[in-house]
Amino acid sequence: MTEAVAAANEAVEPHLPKIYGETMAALPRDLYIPPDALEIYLDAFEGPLDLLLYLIRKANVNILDIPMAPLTAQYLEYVEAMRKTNLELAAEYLLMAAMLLEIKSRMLLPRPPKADNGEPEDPRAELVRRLLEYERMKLAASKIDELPQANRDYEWVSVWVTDQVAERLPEVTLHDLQVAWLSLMKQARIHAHHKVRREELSVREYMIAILRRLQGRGYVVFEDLFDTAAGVAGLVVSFLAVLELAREKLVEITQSEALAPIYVKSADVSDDPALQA
Amino acid sequence: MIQLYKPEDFKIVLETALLVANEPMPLAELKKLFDQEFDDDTWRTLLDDLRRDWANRGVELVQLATGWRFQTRPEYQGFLDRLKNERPPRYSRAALETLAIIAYRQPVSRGDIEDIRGVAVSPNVLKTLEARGWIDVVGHRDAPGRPALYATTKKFLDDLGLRSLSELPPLTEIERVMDLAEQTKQINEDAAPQEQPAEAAEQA
Amino acid sequence: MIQLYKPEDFKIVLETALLVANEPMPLAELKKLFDQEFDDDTWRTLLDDLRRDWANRGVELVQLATGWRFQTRPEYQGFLDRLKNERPPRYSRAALETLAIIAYRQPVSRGDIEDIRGVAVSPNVLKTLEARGWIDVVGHRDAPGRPALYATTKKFLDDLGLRSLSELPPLTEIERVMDLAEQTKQINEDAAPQEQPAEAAEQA
Repeated sequence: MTEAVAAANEAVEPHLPKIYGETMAALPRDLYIPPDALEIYLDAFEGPLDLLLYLIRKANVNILDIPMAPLTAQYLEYVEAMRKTNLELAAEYLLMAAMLLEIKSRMLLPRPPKADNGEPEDPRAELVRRLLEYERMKLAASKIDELPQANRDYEWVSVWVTDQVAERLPEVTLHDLQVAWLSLMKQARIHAHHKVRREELSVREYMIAILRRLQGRGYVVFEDLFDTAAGVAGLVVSFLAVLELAREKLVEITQSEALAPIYVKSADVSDDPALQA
Repeated sequence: MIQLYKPEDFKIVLETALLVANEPMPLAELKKLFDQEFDDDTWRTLLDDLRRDWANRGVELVQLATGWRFQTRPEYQGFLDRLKNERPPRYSRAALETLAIIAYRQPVSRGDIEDIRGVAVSPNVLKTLEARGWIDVVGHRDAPGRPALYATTKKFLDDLGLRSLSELPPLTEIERVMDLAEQTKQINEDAAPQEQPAEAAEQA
Repeated sequence: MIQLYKPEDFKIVLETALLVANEPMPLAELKKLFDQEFDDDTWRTLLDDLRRDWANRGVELVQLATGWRFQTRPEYQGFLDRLKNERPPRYSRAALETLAIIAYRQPVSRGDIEDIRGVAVSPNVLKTLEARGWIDVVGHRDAPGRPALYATTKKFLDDLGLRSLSELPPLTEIERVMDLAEQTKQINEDAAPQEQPAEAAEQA
């Protein structure tokens, strides 16, 4: 298949790049680069280290024991092919080519023993270190890519908040009320014309309850204003509340004769059903 | 991708899509979710079913002009507001004092409030408190002009966490605090008079 | 505001707050929801309970680097993608390798990245990752040109569902070439890259 395509290409494409006198179709088979796909493969490598790794992996050799001669040769063939199609990319590849050639030449020479421990230094050591680090990062990159990613593999939940529906109301605490009352009393003391009475709030509460009960009802029998379930204390407070309401002229209490039913009526004329149309 | 078999499976996908949607989802859009084609009645049943599932939660499924979406129930707004850093709005001093007078002296007319405060009460203050549902008119005084009498409501107690009016801070204690403040003031004129009572009141 | 009595009531408020949150909610933030103060064990119970409630749904409650958040399960993404007009772009190998180097070797300069990759790093790659909020400049190396030092952000952890950098996939110890050749082959032949993460997540 590859050869067929290559042959066809050769037929219609007279300026196919040539390497060492041979057309691209004759590239080493282990590179597996169909000539028509060369540009795609050029882009497929992320750089000289990536290409080197590919060549090492393809040859299935130990990265710690790189056969420099064949690797360098393959690499140069590739760079040559690349140089002819994509000059821009070539600089880094050429730098690597120079490094490979340098390592290869040093391998041919006897290795000088290291000064400290006498162990001979392998000229490939630095290259291997870089290759291993790059390979580690390359694998890590693909592992990171496999992690589920927000907006790609899952979505954040963010439900609409109906902000505009509920108006934010001021919060009032008991402390606020205390402070407000305190400042009022201060003013009252300064003006000294308003006497602040001390009294039980529970009486006030019953007063309001009775007023609400009388609302819109006209005369109500006195006994009906008392809730016997409230207990003795409740009854006493209710009674005090009615007296206070009468004193403040908020209710009218009537009794036609002694021992007759006592009626209580709101002093508010609008509460008199008889007066309402 | 997981396989959908039961109606429940479809509902879960629908719920998920609606929970992450950035805007109301028209039915036509939701239909893209499934390979299977359902008629509008089936869709309606599915959506109604989902809405019922959320009936007692802080979020509800609603149908708007532009489609379906999940949104918070206004009753839960108060809690969500606590997560915002902005400070809650506050009532004016006039509103707070008016509220305090109504709470401690109910039933009172506007005239009573003005007597105690020594200044006119803006109708807006009473309207605000009435709109909040904290005060209402419980009657009218049998006097010239038949002034309305204001009292606090059950909602006022609920909102302030009180079971009855008698749980309001007793006035006697407030007065004691004030006496203390005045004594302190006499002793040390430099003391900040606003600070002291507030602190003492908190301890009370 | 509604009153909370039963643990269920508190859970509903908590659920609502987490459903509407625009970002992961730290526990300290969630604590603002309630007047009542609960100890951390109670909070943990409440959150675990809520997480269990959502066990068989399309959405799950997860704890990330910066807090708690509801997110969809990857198994459901296939359905959600049907509602999207465009698929999210996959990052180029250059971008992914740059990201991996920053993640595992941070803080690193652009020069460090170029040393490891053996090629120049396009400024666009760094810009893309910065725009995503996944990396930022944490300082400058005290060297000629004072190069910027990059590190990954909390958002990077959050978006990848990690609670800390230590949860990143461990680096492969490359010793024997055979094993690695297999691994590399698998990665290169990874025909359906969208399927893999879902499967991996299911196993996790």
